[in-house]
Amino acid sequence: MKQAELMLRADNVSKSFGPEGAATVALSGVDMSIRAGEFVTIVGASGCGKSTLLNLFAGLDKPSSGTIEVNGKVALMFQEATLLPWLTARKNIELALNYAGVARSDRDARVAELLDIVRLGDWADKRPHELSGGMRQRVALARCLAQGARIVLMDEPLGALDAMTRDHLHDEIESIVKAQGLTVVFVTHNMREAVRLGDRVILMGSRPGRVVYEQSVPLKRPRTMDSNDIASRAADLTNRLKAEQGILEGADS
Amino acid sequence: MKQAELMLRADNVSKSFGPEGAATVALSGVDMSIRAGEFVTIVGASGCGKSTLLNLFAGLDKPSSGTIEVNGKVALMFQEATLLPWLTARKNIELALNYAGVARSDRDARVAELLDIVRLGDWADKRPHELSGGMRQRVALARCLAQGARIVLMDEPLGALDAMTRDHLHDEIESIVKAQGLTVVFVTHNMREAVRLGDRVILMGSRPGRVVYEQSVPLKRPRTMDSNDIASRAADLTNRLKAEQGILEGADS
Amino acid sequence: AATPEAAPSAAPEITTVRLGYFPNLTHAPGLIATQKGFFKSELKAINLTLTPTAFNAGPDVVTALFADSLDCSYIGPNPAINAYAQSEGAAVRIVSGSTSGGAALVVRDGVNTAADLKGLTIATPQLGNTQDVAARNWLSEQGLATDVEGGGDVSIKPQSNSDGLAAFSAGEIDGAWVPEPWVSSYVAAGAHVLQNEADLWDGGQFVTTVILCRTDFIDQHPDAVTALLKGHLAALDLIASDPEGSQAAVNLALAGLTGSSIDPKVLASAWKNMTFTADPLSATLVTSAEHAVSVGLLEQDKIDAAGGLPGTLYSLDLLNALLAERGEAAVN
Amino acid sequence: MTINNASRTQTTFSARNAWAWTWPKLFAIALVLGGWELLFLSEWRPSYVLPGPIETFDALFKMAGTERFWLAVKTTMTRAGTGFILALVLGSIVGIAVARIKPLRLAVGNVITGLQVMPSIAWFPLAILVFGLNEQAILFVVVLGAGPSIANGVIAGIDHVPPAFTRLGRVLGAGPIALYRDIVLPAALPTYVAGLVQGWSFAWRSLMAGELLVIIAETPSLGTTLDFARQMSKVPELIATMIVILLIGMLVDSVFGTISRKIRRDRGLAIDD
Amino acid sequence: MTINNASRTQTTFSARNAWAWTWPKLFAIALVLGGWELLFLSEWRPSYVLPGPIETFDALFKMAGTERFWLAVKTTMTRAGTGFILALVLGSIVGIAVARIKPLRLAVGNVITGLQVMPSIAWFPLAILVFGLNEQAILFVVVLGAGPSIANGVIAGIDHVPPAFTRLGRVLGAGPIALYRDIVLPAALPTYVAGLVQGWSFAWRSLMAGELLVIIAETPSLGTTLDFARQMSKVPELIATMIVILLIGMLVDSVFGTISRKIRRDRGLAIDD
Ligand SMILES: Nc1ncnc2c1ncn2[C@@H]1O[C@H](COP(=O)(O)OP(=O)(O)OP(=O)(O)O)[C@@H](O)[C@H]1O
Ligand SMILES: Nc1ncnc2c1ncn2[C@@H]1O[C@H](COP(=O)(O)OP(=O)(O)OP(=O)(O)O)[C@@H](O)[C@H]1O
Ligand SMILES: [Mg+2]
Ligand SMILES: [Mg+2]
Repeated sequence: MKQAELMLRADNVSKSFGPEGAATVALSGVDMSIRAGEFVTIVGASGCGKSTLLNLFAGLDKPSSGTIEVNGKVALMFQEATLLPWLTARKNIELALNYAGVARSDRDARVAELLDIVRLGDWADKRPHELSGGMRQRVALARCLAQGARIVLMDEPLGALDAMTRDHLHDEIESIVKAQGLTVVFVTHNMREAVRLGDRVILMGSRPGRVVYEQSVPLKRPRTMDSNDIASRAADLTNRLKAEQGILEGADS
Repeated sequence: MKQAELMLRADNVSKSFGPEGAATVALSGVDMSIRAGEFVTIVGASGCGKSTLLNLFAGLDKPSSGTIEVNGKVALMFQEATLLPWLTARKNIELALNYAGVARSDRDARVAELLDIVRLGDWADKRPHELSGGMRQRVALARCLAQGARIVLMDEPLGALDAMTRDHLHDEIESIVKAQGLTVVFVTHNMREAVRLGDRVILMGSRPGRVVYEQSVPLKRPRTMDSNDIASRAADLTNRLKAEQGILEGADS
Repeated sequence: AATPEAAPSAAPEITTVRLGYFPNLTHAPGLIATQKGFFKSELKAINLTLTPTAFNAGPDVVTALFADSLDCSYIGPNPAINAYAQSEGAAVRIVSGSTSGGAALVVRDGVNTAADLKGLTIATPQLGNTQDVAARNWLSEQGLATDVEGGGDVSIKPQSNSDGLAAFSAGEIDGAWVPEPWVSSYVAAGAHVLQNEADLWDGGQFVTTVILCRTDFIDQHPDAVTALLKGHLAALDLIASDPEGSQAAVNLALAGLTGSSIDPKVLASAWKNMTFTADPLSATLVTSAEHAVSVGLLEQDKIDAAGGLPGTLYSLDLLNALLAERGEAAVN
Repeated sequence: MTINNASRTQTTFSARNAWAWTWPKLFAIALVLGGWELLFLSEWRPSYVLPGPIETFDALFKMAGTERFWLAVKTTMTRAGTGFILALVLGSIVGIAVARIKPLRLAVGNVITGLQVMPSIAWFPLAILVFGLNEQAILFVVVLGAGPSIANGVIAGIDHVPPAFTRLGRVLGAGPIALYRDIVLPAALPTYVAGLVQGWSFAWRSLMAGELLVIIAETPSLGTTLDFARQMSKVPELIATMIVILLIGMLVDSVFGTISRKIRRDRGLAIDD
Repeated sequence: MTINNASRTQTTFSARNAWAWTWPKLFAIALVLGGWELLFLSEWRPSYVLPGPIETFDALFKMAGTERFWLAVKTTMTRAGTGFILALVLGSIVGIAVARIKPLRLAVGNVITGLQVMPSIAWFPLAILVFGLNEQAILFVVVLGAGPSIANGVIAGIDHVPPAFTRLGRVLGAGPIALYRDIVLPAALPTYVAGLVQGWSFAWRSLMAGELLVIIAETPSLGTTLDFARQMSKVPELIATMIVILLIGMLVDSVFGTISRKIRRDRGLAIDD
């Protein structure tokens, strides 16, 4: 296979927060290259810098050192569903369509389609505070897909959903990604989900946040969550995470 | 075993939101009895009314019809980690200790202990916006435990955590619950987690929200997440959820 | 550095004369002439209209005159002197007198001599205004020291007349040096007159209102000023011939401007204490200004820079021409 | 502890609610009037400085019976409305510009409050110089009174927009204008609306002073009515005018209050009560 | 699109920052003074109504050279400070009470704005009647001017506290006092502090009027200085006093601004810039 275009690159990226002396080092020397059409999933302990990395890719923050390269329009789905509270679910999505340059006449149909994908067709006219936590997350997911970006960054997008809805959305996301040739970075704590979706899984370690392990997932699609292949790879990843954290713990508390 | 005291009871509880005609029915005819020392986990599709039910138990909302009985002080951990942004992690927890009547001199030690349990000993003096999503969730968990209530309601308390931290917290929660004889209602989307922790698992169905299935989990503790017993029970629950939702889907969209 | 571009040849075309006055009793001739249309008919004869503007405060009138937003105005002598001094004698001229008298020191029961005032508090309408200066001067003549900050043997607390009356009824002040109709109002509230200001002046007259015009305007449109003066004289005539009718006209004008009118009894009593005359009583104005300088409320160097007093403050030729026409004595 | 079905009682809504809404007001009014009448009857001060409620309401009704009064209300309300809207537009534009453009904020941020504390009368000479003796001069004073307050309200509102929203806007690819139009300003709206009440108050109080700048015979106004009632020591008329001003203020407040409540309800900010 | 390591430049912090902070101000001042001087030189208005900057600053420096001026500043600032603190305390208490107690809100909620729009001069007779001619009367006017504004600020702040926080408070078992002390008021703090600037402005402007109410022996004040300059048509002195008022207003604003920035930084509300 011919090497596809490079869409995202982090080159020796470090990021720290706070004043020079007492800084929190969130990322240290992170190298990462993601090519067009790749579906990369990132797993790692809580607080290891996953969200920080996505923020850097999305241009919301600047690295303290190193270089970030981004090659195209980026959509980011935040870890905490950030819906505009004064807009209904429909309007929240419409806003993204508007900015994406979708013609006014096409927006209604597109909103309906997206809401159907996340199974919220009946909830279009509710405001965020009238939705459950998981529903809000799904609206945010729909909005993220509405952005029409070639690069999609998702920060635990299905964390608040039940297994059934998750499964459904795995399929939907997979087919959309394939149909539109999207490049995806997908953060999750669910190892099976990481293997289920990813062409490649990146395991990050913490303190400081860095890449500790990478694995391609050459499994054929469609995949199913409870396949043995996925289970065994997920178990392997879990063990690596445990090993990584175990070391830390010994040194730590 | 002699029947323990009744701590929480919902008797034919219904709850709807919005104006009479166009109301959203979140709960309909829910009956539930939870006895002292019981660890009940609730699973169910997104939007089926789990959070609404916990709000009713916590007295934050009133049922539209039916009766809620609560027999003791209640602690609730919200689905979205609600930390006070102007207080550090330590102070957020201290506030709960303060309200729980813990003497000022004991608070420091207790905060340190709780932060250790959630593995945030080094982050005590950070403010919420300096913490990662999972870290915030853990602070909220520590605060919930700080309340010193006999009844603890937890709404997806570990949803944003990696497997490793989850495992650790399962153990911690289990031992605290046992040591203090707490009554727990624990909402989760992770079926294994539900079986791992629960003395009883309640499956809720949606539209309208109601109890569709209950299962006692007579497995001996300590249990481990990847034991076969738990896996099979979890699979069973997943199937039941799917069946329940499948019916809906057929009728629905 | 006053730079009046006084070139009569370059007189701008005007269609209206902008006249200012206050809804005050002391501006009665202006109120009557406006109310009765005297100005209007005189101006109409030279194809001009009248734009009357009522004001609430002297400084605004001065600013408006300076800013070319107003041509002439009825005004108290103090703002007139200020305008003259601040513009170094350039901007304004007094073209006629209007009102004289009508101010007194009223005090509460038990105060019967000047000496009784020692240690007491009196009000004046405003720091540095005619009555304020008169009060300070009179007190110092009586051997009672005052200062601008309200200290001294007698504490002077300038405040609006209505607040003063309220303060008097609340027992907070012991008297006031005020113009009409306030003298009458204080008397109605139980005060008595300790010193009528008229008694302090030769002939019992001292200026309380004049007509002040822009210098440019007088130079460029003497006919318009003459028309205004004719209307003014007509109002003075009416006041002389029909006091009741003029009082009614004043009250009507006040009601039109302010929505309130003065109790006719108070008005009649106040009327008795005032004289309406075209004589600007320039000597009393100069004396009053000297008093103001001596109590530190006016700067001598400013007056000197303006050319002294009366200096060029008065421009009475037009008035005197009219008076001569009517066979009356000239004023200066 | 037993929580029962409580919202069942919502059926008898209208009658009970109306009463719950009314009695506190009636009670407050009765309290004030009663205290006032007692004070009056005690003859603490002579009646010409402190008239009783009866005399005052008599003056009020007499005043309200005149065409002149309604003309005054109309003039003043028109001026207040015009001035406020002008101040709203200008203040909002300046506020947004200052909040958004950092050098501008450093340059004139503090000046806004500097202008806000300037008493209205200080502007009179400038108003006359620039506009002459007319309505514009009055509006100028009103705008200078209320504009800075509104600008400060906008700045405060924008400053406190949760960064999550602006970050969201950037991620969605909103341009600078869209970001403000669709996200920052709506997010700042509650603070903004709360600030408008302050802006209105400034506008109104500046107007009360500004109306004294030029008194136009055929156009009575509340500012002059108030001032002349005071100047002529007509205490019943003074208090009557104060009551009118109070009522108008309350009316305007309830308009803003309604807007604010609607906003809060839409955003789920007012869950209970 | 390449984003490079940008915060490296933070080392040359102090010098560059100071300049970035200074130039907009200098620029703005230069612009205003330049424009003013040009207007002056154009002889649009005679110099006795619109003096040039040189003459004005001359008057300002002459004024600032007198002991009397500093006494006036001190008196006025003391009164403003005292009045503001009083208004702060009373306004906050009333605001909290009204926000919390529903019948009270229904009874007097709108009255607060009604009082807020009342011009200061309307209170003079009452102030004299109740307090006499002394400092208290002035403070009364100031408190009545600023108190309602602060109360409204408190109410708006409390109204917009996210319900998540109050629900949290209830779940944590906070009593009504603790709920307000620990949760509602801190959450309302940013809006509250923003409202304080408005309150201060009201206090100051009421004071400028109130200082004309009572002239107290041996105590010159800025209010009387301003009014006197106006009465005497001393335009340079008038503008000089306005500049002093402007500067004091800016100073106070920067104090509030610092507090507000600290709050925002603590809460992560000002992430970038
Ligand atoms: N304040 C509200 N106003 C209107 N509808 C509401 C409100 N709160 C909840 N609902 C509705 O009630 C239903 C149940 O919501 P709830 O938050 O209890 O679901 P949940 O089971 O917790 O879901 P999730 O797993 O997604 O958190 C949803 O349909 C939701 O839209
Ligand atoms: N604005 C900030 N100020 C200070 N520290 C921060 C800030 N944002 C993140 N951090 C720190 O950076 C580290 C990484 O945070 P990040 O949110 O990227 O973690 P994460 O991998 O997304 O964790 P989680 O799985 O819990 O969401 C954490 O230690 C956090 O405390
Ligand atoms: Mg994260
Ligand atoms: Mg929920």
